[in-house]
Amino acid sequence: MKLIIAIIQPHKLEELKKELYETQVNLLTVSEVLGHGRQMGVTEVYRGVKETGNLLRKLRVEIAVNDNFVEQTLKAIIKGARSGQTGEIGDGKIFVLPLEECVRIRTGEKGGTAIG
Amino acid sequence: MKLIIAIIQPHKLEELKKELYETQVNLLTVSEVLGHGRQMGVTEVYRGVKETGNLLRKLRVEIAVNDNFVEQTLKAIIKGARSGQTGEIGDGKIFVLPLEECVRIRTGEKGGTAIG
Amino acid sequence: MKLIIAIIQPHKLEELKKELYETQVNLLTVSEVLGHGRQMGVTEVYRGVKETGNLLRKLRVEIAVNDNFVEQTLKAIIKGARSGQTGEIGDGKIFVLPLEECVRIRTGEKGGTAIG
Amino acid sequence: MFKKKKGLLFILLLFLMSFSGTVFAQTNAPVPKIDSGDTAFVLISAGMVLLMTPGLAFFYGGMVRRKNILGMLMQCFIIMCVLSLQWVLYGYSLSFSSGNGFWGDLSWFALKGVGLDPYPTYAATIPHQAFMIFQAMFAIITPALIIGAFAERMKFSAFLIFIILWATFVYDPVAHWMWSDGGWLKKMGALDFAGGTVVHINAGVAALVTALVIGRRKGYDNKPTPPHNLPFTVLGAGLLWFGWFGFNAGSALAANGLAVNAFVTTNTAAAAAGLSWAILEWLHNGKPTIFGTVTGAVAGLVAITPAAGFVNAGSAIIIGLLVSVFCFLMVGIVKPKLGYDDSLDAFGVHGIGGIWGALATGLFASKLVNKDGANGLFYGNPHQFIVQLIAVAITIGYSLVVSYILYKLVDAVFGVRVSEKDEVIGLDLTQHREGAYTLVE
Amino acid sequence: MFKKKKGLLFILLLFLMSFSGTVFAQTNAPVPKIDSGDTAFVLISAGMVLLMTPGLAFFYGGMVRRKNILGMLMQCFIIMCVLSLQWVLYGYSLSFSSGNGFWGDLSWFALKGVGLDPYPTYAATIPHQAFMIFQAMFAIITPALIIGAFAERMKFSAFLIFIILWATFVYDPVAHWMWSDGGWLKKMGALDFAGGTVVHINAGVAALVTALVIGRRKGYDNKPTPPHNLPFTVLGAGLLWFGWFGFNAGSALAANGLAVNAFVTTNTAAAAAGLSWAILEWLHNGKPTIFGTVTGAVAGLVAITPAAGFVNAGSAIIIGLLVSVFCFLMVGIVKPKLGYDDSLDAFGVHGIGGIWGALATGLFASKLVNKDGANGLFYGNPHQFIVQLIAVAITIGYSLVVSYILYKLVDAVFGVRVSEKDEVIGLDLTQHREGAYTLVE
Amino acid sequence: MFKKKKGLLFILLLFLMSFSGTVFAQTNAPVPKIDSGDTAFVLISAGMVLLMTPGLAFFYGGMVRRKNILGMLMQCFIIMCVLSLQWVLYGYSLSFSSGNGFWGDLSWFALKGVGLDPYPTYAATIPHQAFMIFQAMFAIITPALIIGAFAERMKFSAFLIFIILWATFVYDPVAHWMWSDGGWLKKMGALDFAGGTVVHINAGVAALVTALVIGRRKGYDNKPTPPHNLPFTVLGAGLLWFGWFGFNAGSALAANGLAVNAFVTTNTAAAAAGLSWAILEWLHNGKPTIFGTVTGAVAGLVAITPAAGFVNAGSAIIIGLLVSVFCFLMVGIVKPKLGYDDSLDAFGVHGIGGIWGALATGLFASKLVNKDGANGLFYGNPHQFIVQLIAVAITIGYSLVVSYILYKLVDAVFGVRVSEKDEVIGLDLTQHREGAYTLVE
Ligand SMILES: Nc1ncnc2c1ncn2[C@@H]1O[C@H](COP(=O)(O)OP(=O)(O)O)[C@@H](O)[C@H]1O
Ligand SMILES: Nc1ncnc2c1ncn2[C@@H]1O[C@H](COP(=O)(O)OP(=O)(O)O)[C@@H](O)[C@H]1O
Ligand SMILES: Nc1ncnc2c1ncn2[C@@H]1O[C@H](COP(=O)(O)OP(=O)(O)O)[C@@H](O)[C@H]1O
Repeated sequence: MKLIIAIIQPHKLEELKKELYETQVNLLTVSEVLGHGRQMGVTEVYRGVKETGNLLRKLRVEIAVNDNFVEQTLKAIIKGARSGQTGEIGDGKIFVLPLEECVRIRTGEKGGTAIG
Repeated sequence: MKLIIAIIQPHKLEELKKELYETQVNLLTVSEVLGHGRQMGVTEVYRGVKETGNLLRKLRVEIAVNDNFVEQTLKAIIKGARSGQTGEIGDGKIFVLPLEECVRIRTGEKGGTAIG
Repeated sequence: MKLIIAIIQPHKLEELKKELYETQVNLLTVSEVLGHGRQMGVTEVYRGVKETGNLLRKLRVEIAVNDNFVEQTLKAIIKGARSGQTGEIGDGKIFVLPLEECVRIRTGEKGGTAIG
Repeated sequence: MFKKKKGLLFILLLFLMSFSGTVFAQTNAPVPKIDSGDTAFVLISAGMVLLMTPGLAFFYGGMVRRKNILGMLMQCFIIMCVLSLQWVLYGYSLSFSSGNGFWGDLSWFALKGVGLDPYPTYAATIPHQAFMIFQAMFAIITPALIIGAFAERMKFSAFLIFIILWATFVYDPVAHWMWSDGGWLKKMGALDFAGGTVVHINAGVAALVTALVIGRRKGYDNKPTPPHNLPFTVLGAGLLWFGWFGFNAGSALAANGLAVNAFVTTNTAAAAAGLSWAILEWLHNGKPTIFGTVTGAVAGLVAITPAAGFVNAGSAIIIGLLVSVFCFLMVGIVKPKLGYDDSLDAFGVHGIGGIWGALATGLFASKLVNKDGANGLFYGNPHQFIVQLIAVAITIGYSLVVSYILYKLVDAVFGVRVSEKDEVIGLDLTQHREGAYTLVE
Repeated sequence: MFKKKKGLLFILLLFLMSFSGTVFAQTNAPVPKIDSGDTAFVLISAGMVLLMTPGLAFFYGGMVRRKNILGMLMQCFIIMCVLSLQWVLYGYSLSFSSGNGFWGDLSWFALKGVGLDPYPTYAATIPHQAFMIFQAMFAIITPALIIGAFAERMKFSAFLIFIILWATFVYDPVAHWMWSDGGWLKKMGALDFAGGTVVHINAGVAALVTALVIGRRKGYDNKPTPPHNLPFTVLGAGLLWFGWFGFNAGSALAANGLAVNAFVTTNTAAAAAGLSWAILEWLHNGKPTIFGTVTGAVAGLVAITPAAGFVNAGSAIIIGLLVSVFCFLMVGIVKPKLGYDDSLDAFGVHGIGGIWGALATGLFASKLVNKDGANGLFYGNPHQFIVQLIAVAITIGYSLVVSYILYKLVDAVFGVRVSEKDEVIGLDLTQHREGAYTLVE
Repeated sequence: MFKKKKGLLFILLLFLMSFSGTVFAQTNAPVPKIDSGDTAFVLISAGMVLLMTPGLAFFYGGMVRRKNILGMLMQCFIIMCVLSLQWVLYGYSLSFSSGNGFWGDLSWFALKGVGLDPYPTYAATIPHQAFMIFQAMFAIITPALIIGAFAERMKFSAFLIFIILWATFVYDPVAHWMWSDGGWLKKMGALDFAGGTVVHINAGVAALVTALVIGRRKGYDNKPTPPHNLPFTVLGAGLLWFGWFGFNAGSALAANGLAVNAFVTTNTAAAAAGLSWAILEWLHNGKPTIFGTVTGAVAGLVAITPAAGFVNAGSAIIIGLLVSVFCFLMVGIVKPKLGYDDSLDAFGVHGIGGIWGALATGLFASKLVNKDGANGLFYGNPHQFIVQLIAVAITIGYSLVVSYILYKLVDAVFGVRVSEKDEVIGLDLTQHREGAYTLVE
């Protein structure tokens, strides 16, 4: 099992979910984060003084999947989160971590069956 | 060492903490997340138009523990986070990840001793 | 590759970033969390009734790096996040997780090159 | 089901057309002199009192958990809507028309005969409707005060019925006794300048009753849940302080010296009470809080309400300093001990504060301030204190009993409390299907 | 580029000195009697109406996404700034000086001859400038109503130009027709007590036009985006309700019976409409919402605006109950079907509400309430209804055409809509380079 | 330690009873004619000015970091409490009783002799206490303006002592010089309609002093920390604009032409300044911000304060346009260069704006507007400008010196600044043991 963490542009969430559902992946956890990447932040100005706010709003999406789902999940994320064909700086990253165990609190089930 | 991530119902946090303390696990990190699972979201209505808000508020609890603590920690989480005896859809999941290193910033200690 | 998660004092973020940049690590993701550690929370009082709010505001910083960067990153974090020379309770922890894959959404690049 | 609605509206239409007619009678009656200054003052004051209800909504709304704020705001706003209508339809008539000892009759039903000429019995220099609408704002905010007691756990439908019944069978009668021409408490000589008994004791006791019968919130451990947005509470307090000038000074029903006295005592008492609460916290908990300070200020405003037009600024200071002592003891020490869940201290602040204010009026009232008033105990007239005591006791007793009956009635028919599951999810989503804030965007 | 600025300021200085002179002429003209009560009432009312624009800013600001709230607040505040100046410079003159059938002349340019003595043609008991500044507040909030239609996607620069043009070429003329001495709609006998046509239909139709031509927001799927902060919307509604007393009652321009009538009908209609909307939601969606209730209350305030001084409280109830029916249908059912993106329902609430209000005035107006008014259809005068119908049609037609032309003009010159990228990032950062809330601290 | 409290309260009680007595003397004095319109106007205005302090609390509170907002709100509210009491006890007497050249005596201690009859020396048509309470609101908000300078780092206890001392030894005397009967600045002919020198320069200079001596916030790098909640700041600005009508127009102390003039110039200057600031940002930074626009509007309100009743709308435009230029330079360019940490620009806006306003009064004042006023430089009377210059210089000098002394005094006794650790954690938790918002629920 893997835990997939995707950092995406906030407005891409809907598309991302659409893509994921089409690949039968519809369990996920989302949170708001600030990201610092290659993308330049917008310079903010407060009372005439410039602030380089180089941290940008992103969404962090966590998806736990079974190994056989990893490939299609990655594809779906890229499809859903990329801006246009070519993509834009700031579209984000995907991190794949090994997941040793997964437990469904409700039933106590473990492993692959608990993930879904 | 393992990093245990539990996605739970927000109102279960207090119980969860109680259970954890009883098993000598009292270091944790909590954040608010939105989850999409099997549980159906409440349909919200804005100005007469329905919105299926299928994302629900959950809490994400991160707990780093030494291997010999994993079992009892999982038990405690399940005990604290499950609704009633049978549990309810939406009670959430627990993910266990391998943790290679842990450092206490204050002292620079590493490994098992730093975790506590 | 590793995913480094640091839980730090909120006001240390700027220093932390400074230190990281000096070691060529300048991609990171930050979020606000509540932490329960050894540090005692401030007792809050609402309408004369005491509340032991033992959860404290912390920042959670996620940094994905290639293996050869791990050491200096940890050093930088400790340098940037520690209070004074000796450090203080509450300065936080660093967790290092194995990272199996990293994908740049924009380009689809994978692995070490995608991380930066 | 839209048909149903249409029918309903049609009936209303017919009914209201008749209503429309009713204004005829009066508008060509002889016209006593209207004073533009007094009218301006009372109208603006009425507007300021109206603003107090949104103010209260934020004062309360900031204290609850994030998942319940819309529930609080909604309860306040629907009260503004429903009771505004209740008042013009029959509430004003029940409260202020002569009627019998218990309450008024329906002779002023749908404002029949309540026109734009002064009605000297109540106010000689402003249109009768100006007096009516000013009073309307009191009828609105009073029930709104109660909702702090059963916050975060009451079913909206049940709440709505309860409030309408309460306004009709508790507020209207008590207002009649105290303020209507020939009301027996008034005849008895009880003093209540702007609503210490009618508004605050009345609502405060109802709050206590409902808090007791509806029971504690799930997981309530004798500690207030941390307010989800204290700045909102402070904003509400600011609007309340502002609106209260209309509430108290406006109750002079004219822009005269009495209004000025009420204005000054109101501001002074609020200040004294806010400071007093802060000092108590300082002594008792080591630090003063903004939450405590605004709570104290509101308690001071409550306490001065019945006295504003009868006492001087000096007495206002004492009334203010002491009200915080009483409320602080109740809210910070007694309540947690007893363990009932008056969630936002509607009784602890309005009940206790109102009782102290009504009694204090019996202590500090002075004919030097208001020759149409009376002297209190400290001005050599112990009798007045007894009278106030009686008025307080009666209001407490009546509100206690009837509020209880009405609650039980509504509970039997509709069931008052939300399911445990709904309480956990929160009132916003379960009662109104909307969320206050977006978490992720 | 500071040089530029300096030059500009210098020219202004010269120009304005002349302006300064202009007040001379009038201040030693003969002085009719000023009534202090009426003056107090109109001034405070003006202040209350001014407060409505920040109120509107929060009413709207709470509904948009977090990344766009500052854009809404900014548009409202810059309107307060720019139109306050436009009004004292030439707007008031264009609207209220005699001029010609279409609009006024510049005889009152820079308040020339508009002094501190009453100008009996408009108000005999208050200084002319009091009338002027009271009207200024109407000129400010009207264009501000429009911004709800093109929320979250309009370029700030283009918006600013559009609003100034609109105020000059749409608001000022229509105000002239309806309210100026010898305005032809007024002559025709059309009734508009406080701005149903001039303010709400006018702005509502402009909103529809702009919403249609600017097009839907990126990713808009016929559903409102969840409001990022509903409490702000409720706060705004509270301030609007409060300010509306100044808006409607103040329009009596004196603290008299008429003002009281307007005050009472205003409160009553708002209450009826708020309740009505809540009931509709209850029937239609199973639960009433605070968002719906405040929307209804605002719709009620809109609908009663033209009628406030001509109808009685009974009619106000009907007007209020029905306006929510019409607006609810428009906002909750028709709009999603048609699929245009009137983002915050500026047309759905102000347009529809204003039309119903103006027509309802033709139905419920009664000389019993206001002898200087007229009887409506239900009081045996069908003619009045026709007149109202015509006034409505003309306002709609004019606002429709001219708003469209102005929009196209501005679009051609500046380009009205922000780039798709900017829309995605949000107006706060892209148009103003600031963020509303800190996410991490 | 509750005993302590009880004793303290008892003493107060005794003391205040005497106070109570004092009102006797005056209430049966001969009664000059009270004008209801004027009284209504001044009372409502007083209420509006009271609302400015919560407004200011949010204006400031939105600018600070999340961990310090309650600290700001608390400082504003405790000032409302403490100074309301200070004023009725001795502040009013020190400021407005004849006394000596430096300040008043204690003849009006505890409102002795300050009754409900007019005191013609100050206002002939309203009760003396109405004038007193209206002035109270000025005494409240003035010290509150200062707190922006030492935001996020001052110990609450030290702050409280400092403010009381400052009100007593800086505000009261300066108010006495400028506004009291026979105050020497007034005698000298200095014009200050509603508080340019007494309020804004006075507070602004004290702000500069405290900012300099308390030192920069930890980690301050000559950049403002991003405001944690800009909408709150805008809300505050809206309430300030609204309340300022009471502040300036109310200062006419009657609902007359002068009040109308002050109302119009106030609105006009605020508008001009808001627009001017936005334009400056547009030229200087490429984009106008809402933060800048509301800052400008407030600066405009500050600048027009001393002039409101002496200049016409044309001059108000110039005053408004220019004040933003001066403040913008100070706040956006000079301050960052000098690197001192006037955290929320209390000096940059109120100090600079007040100075410009006071001088501008010497330029634009015209007897055509106010025959009891004077002509300024541009109306052929250079002398007036000199007088204004002197008044400004004296106010600056006095406030500078005494504020410094008081600060040092308090610092020596209590220590003014919080520990570095507390500053890092934030004032809400360390000074008040409460948090503004829940992070996780
Ligand atoms: N190595 C990393 N560690 C942690 N977060 C990262 C890393 N690289 C990117 N991110 C996250 O992804 C977001 C997008 O990255 P960015 O570099 O802007 O996109 P791109 O790689 O397409 O240029 C960043 O804002 C940051 O939150
Ligand atoms: N595979 C997964 N990946 C990421 N998050 C998940 C996954 N499965 C569940 N979750 C999280 O757990 C929460 C509860 O899951 P849910 O399916 O509602 O409970 P249950 O499994 O008891 O039905 C979800 O809202 C989501 O946040
Ligand atoms: N074992 C752990 N699991 C999860 N989070 C932890 C753990 N230990 C520490 N933390 C996080 O780190 C923060 C700082 O830890 P704390 O114990 O206060 O510092 P220190 O270790 O220096 O005493 C805590 O508030 C918590 O958020």
